[in-house]
Amino acid sequence: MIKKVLVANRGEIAVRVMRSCREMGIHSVAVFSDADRSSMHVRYANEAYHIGPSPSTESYLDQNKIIEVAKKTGADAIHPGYGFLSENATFSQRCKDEGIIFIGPDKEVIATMGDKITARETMIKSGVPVVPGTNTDLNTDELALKTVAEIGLPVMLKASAGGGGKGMRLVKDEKDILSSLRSAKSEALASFGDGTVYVEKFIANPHHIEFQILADQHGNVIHLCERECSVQRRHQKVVEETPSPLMTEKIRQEMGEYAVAAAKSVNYVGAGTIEFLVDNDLNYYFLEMNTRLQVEHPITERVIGIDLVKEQIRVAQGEKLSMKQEDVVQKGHAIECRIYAEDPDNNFMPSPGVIKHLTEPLGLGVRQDGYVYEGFEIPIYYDPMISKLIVWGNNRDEAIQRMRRALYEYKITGIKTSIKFLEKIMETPDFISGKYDTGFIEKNDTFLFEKRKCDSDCLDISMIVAMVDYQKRLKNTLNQDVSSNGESGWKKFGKKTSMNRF
Amino acid sequence: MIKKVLVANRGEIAVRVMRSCREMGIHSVAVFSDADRSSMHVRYANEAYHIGPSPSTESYLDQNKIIEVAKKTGADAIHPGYGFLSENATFSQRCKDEGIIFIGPDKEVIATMGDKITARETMIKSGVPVVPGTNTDLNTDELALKTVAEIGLPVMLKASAGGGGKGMRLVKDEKDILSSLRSAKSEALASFGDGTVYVEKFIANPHHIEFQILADQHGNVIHLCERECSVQRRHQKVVEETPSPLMTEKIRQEMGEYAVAAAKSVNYVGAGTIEFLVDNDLNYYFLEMNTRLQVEHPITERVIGIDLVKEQIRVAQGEKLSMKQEDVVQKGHAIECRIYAEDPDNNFMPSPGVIKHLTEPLGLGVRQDGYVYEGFEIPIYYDPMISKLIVWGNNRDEAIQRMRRALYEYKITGIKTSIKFLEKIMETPDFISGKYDTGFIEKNDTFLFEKRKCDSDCLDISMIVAMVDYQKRLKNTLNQDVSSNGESGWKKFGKKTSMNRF
Amino acid sequence: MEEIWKKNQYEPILKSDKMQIEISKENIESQVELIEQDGNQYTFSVDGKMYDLNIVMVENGAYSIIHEGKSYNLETIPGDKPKKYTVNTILSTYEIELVDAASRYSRARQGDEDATNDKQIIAPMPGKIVSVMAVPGQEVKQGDTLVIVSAMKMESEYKAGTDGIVQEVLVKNDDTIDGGQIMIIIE
Amino acid sequence: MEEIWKKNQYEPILKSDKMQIEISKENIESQVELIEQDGNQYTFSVDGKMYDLNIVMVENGAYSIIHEGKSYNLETIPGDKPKKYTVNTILSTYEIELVDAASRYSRARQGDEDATNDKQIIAPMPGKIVSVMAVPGQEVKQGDTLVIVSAMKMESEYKAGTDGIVQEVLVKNDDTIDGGQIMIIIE
Repeated sequence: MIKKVLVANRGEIAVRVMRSCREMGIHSVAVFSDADRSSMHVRYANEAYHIGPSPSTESYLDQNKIIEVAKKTGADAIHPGYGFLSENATFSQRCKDEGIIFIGPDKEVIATMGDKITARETMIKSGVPVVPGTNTDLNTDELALKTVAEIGLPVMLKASAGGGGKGMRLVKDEKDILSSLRSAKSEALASFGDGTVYVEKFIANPHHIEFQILADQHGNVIHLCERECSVQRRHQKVVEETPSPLMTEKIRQEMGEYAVAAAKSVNYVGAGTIEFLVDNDLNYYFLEMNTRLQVEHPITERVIGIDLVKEQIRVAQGEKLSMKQEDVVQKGHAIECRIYAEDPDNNFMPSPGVIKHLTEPLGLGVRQDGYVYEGFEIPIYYDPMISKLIVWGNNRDEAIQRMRRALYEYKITGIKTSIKFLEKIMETPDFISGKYDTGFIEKNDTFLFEKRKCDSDCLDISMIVAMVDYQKRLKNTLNQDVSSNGESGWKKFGKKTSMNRF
Repeated sequence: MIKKVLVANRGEIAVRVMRSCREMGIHSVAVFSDADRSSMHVRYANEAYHIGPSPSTESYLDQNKIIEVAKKTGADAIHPGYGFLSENATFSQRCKDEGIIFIGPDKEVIATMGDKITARETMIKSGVPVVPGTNTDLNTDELALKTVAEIGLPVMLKASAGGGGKGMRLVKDEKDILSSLRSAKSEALASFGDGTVYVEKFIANPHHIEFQILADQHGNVIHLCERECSVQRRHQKVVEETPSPLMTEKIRQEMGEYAVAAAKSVNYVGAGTIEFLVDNDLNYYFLEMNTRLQVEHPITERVIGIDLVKEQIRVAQGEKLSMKQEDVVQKGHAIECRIYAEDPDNNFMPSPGVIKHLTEPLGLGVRQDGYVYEGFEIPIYYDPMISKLIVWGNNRDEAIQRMRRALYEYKITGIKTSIKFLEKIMETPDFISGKYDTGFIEKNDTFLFEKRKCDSDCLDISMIVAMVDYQKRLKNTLNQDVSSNGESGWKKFGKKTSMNRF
Repeated sequence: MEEIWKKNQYEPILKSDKMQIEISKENIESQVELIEQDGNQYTFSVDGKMYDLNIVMVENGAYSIIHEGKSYNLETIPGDKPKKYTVNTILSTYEIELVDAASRYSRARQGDEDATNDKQIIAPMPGKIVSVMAVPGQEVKQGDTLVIVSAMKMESEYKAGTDGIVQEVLVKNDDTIDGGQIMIIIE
Repeated sequence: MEEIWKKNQYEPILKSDKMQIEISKENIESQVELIEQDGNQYTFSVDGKMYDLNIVMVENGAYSIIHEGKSYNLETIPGDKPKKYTVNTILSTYEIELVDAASRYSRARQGDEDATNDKQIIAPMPGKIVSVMAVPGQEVKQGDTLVIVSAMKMESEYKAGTDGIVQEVLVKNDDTIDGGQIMIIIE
């Protein structure tokens, strides 16, 4: 039985993992960098250890330091969250060697799924549809030209070891094939030390739909239905929902079976995600497998009624899955919005800084997974995601209305955030009708980035309030009350404003 | 179609109603007393009108003022919440006369259910079991002695117009019958202007179990299963859960059918609750009907998957129920804890004051319905409930673990609250095993009120931190930075603490 | 890179800082001494027992403390007098007083006051006066109800703590009062 | 009982208060004048249009305003200079400046600075310097990348806004910088 878990991560996912640990009576150990001493995961954990400077390469990615803390504290297991070391085959093996349970799959599985050509081959062997293309390195010009001719333009050249868009080239025109191949290879070599490049059919504006799977150490594998993740900017998911508005029960069952087959083909253990590209005719192709928890896992938790972190921990300690495939029923509809510290009006430029004031949405059907608080400074070193807002409704319409209500209540001052942009998405006709694909933001950019304005009363009132605030601050500064009881004025206004004496 | 709703209430229930209005695209109108200008419901509403001084008799209970605001703003409907005017037959009729929809039942229904003898008679006619007793006024000593002899001691004498424990007397001994009768009658006359007193069998430490019902204007009535409300202090519910740990599927179906029959017997329309007393042998007796939304309605919403306020509004505008009885399925387990501004160590004395610091529980399976914020002063005029914390789990064990986790995260400083007392309830063996009745708090008082202490390290650290804080405040006072940019120091510490320059 | 997170964020407090600290109702009185400070990293002695602590104020009045790897969260709420604190720990709440010469003196005086406490009727919380039953000069007996206060739907009766003569009545009907306010003084 | 909620909670601001107020990027410049104040109840004139408003600061920087029954919520965030504000309304965010003689003068000066803006490379947000490609005295052309800054997993290139000679380089590799900080000056 796992009694103590080291969470090798930070931010909202570290807190989210620790919440489930606490509910299971498992002690949690936080690790933190210089920039994160005041971070919520440090405050939330039972124990907390400093592991190095702010850059993640010197802290959250430092395997030695993390293993050292795990051994010192006697942690039975390490939960890697997502990002950082979560898909690092070496780290998985390292934990095993040290006698610590890695809450995630084995080295071999991560390695297989991490190499795109190997993953494609494995899927093809198990009969899972993949994007038309080849699994061989395009190592000669002749082979490249011949292969592209067979598949038909447009195609995507992809580095086998690739990721983050590097070593990828879209080719629309025959004359560009060889030059694109050469630049893809050199970029792949520079980025990953491996110049292997293969080719796939290019699918324009596909849907991005993924299936959550769960597998135990006893060969049981189930899927927990799909998540629709097509609202993306710069290949970064912004809004996710389940069920997918595109999905039919028949296709769900088919794709779900393929997702299970994919997991079985690599003897997968734990929680994982099979990502598919889907075109408007509901043709679907395996894209990749993520061998970890996804950012958007809460929407699955909500419609299925499961705690995926608890399932990960139970599987890791050898228990059998608590659900069978026939128990998996989606109830209602869930949507997640990712709240980023960024400026949507300025090309989504990150906006780190101090949270001055925070009002979080509450009430029926609203879940929030975040980690910031008033006075917290969002560090410049890590992902700009502040929190995830998840709503549930009896149906898709209610979920959208509830998300609009929750976003209306959500107020963060001190930094720029994506909240108003997300509100616009919830009002976009293509989103409301459910007819959207990965081209959504581009297609609707006029509507999405249109500046909204107050009416003239609201504008006038804004000016008036600025003037009132200025006068009040001026007066406060003049009359600054240096009281000896040390209350030093903070939140004192609260007392002043709401205390009516009579 | 209802387009604008006046919410004739304050606090968490006003905000909760407005949330559903917002999701339905309905404008909300707040009314507020002197003490509530800064209250969240005023901030949340689309419109807000002052209706009088702080005492509720001069504001939230002032029918004329509320009707006046409704007419001035063109509100189609009034939602009364719970308490205040929610069970006021005159107000229901007044709204009708003014052409405003009262979101609740008609005058006749409220009147019937408000008089205990009439309610008992109505239930008996419909075949709903009631506590053994009589429906007649004990207007002579002979009748009283004879009736009590038939029922058998102990008995409870009750004022027909009663409420809030007034005009009630428990009689255990034959010699006390007549003196108790006389004092009950005089108290009833003084309190309600009606000295009618009847007698019921006294059930010691029963379970308090209630059924939520929903009825439309077309004769459709369904029940949404039970809520177990036996954790009470001074007849005030503290913790509620659904399903009841006591319940069997057979009894649930029986009681549910009686609840529906009870509602049908008065041609009920809207959301209502049938309360039962249940003994340990699962004998159940009609206690009373609440013709309004209950404080604890969210646990039903969670396991059934419904928004009861939306249903109330839909029913009020003539729509049919969205669910049939066969669609009603409980999924998982929900628990609600009521967070009060009170001191459990001092006989639950109310503890109004300014909220200095607030950390609210978030994450998977947690819902919070509150209305306070940092700097808000809880007024002395109204109910001391700050918020309701509702959790859901796949099963009862998980729900209890999640509630413990959520209470751990919940931090309110500046006032005393019931949070730590609720944590103790969640750890009480009788609660964990589900074997409890309305005698729970009394039976477990040693465990519940036992003072917990930090270990010696924790104590020493508390002293050290007090000293560090004192020194810091002293220094801040000396160096008070009267900066001209008007930031005046608030939340500046946030900047200072988390900004590491290097 | 050095361990910046330990770096100084406040000015160091004096090395000679040393205080008598008491926890009311727990009969605990300890000598707390700051031995060393390097930024957020403190060494304290409490009655001779040494503590190495990393202490950061993360929100106003909310402290995160790491002690031998354990993560503690405490909240400090300044009392109505300087050097008095309420400290919330995860399990309990403590009333803490920092004692020096000045507060020793004031505590001694307060000790006198405590002795006369049953001669004063003090409101334990804010509320509204429903009814005052005492007038100055009136003779009262211990247990006589002298004032009724209403707060949050509850009415509480306040009784004379001793036999005596009502000296002062400081409230009247419908007054709104603060917690801690003296309502009636008996001689 | 009188309407206490309107009662004074702050000292009245002077009756003669009158300011020129501008909203940047919106070409709006208005004359705002306080006509009357009674506690939270204000009468203002904005370019002659009268507003009766009930204004309460409910949390620091968060205002609740009732105007003709409508409930507005605004948040005011003081800018880096006094008299500059960012105001969040429900639909949009406005940059507001209170203009008096002093700020007119400083705005005039800043106008001059604006003209030289393409001679400075300023960091729009906090970050870390990844690479500096310029040295003092170097000749650069408009569009040349001079510095690369990393923040939150994203790298941004900053280019020369004009042809010229690098006069000053104020950052070096691995420096942590603030938003608004000048990195390079071109002459």
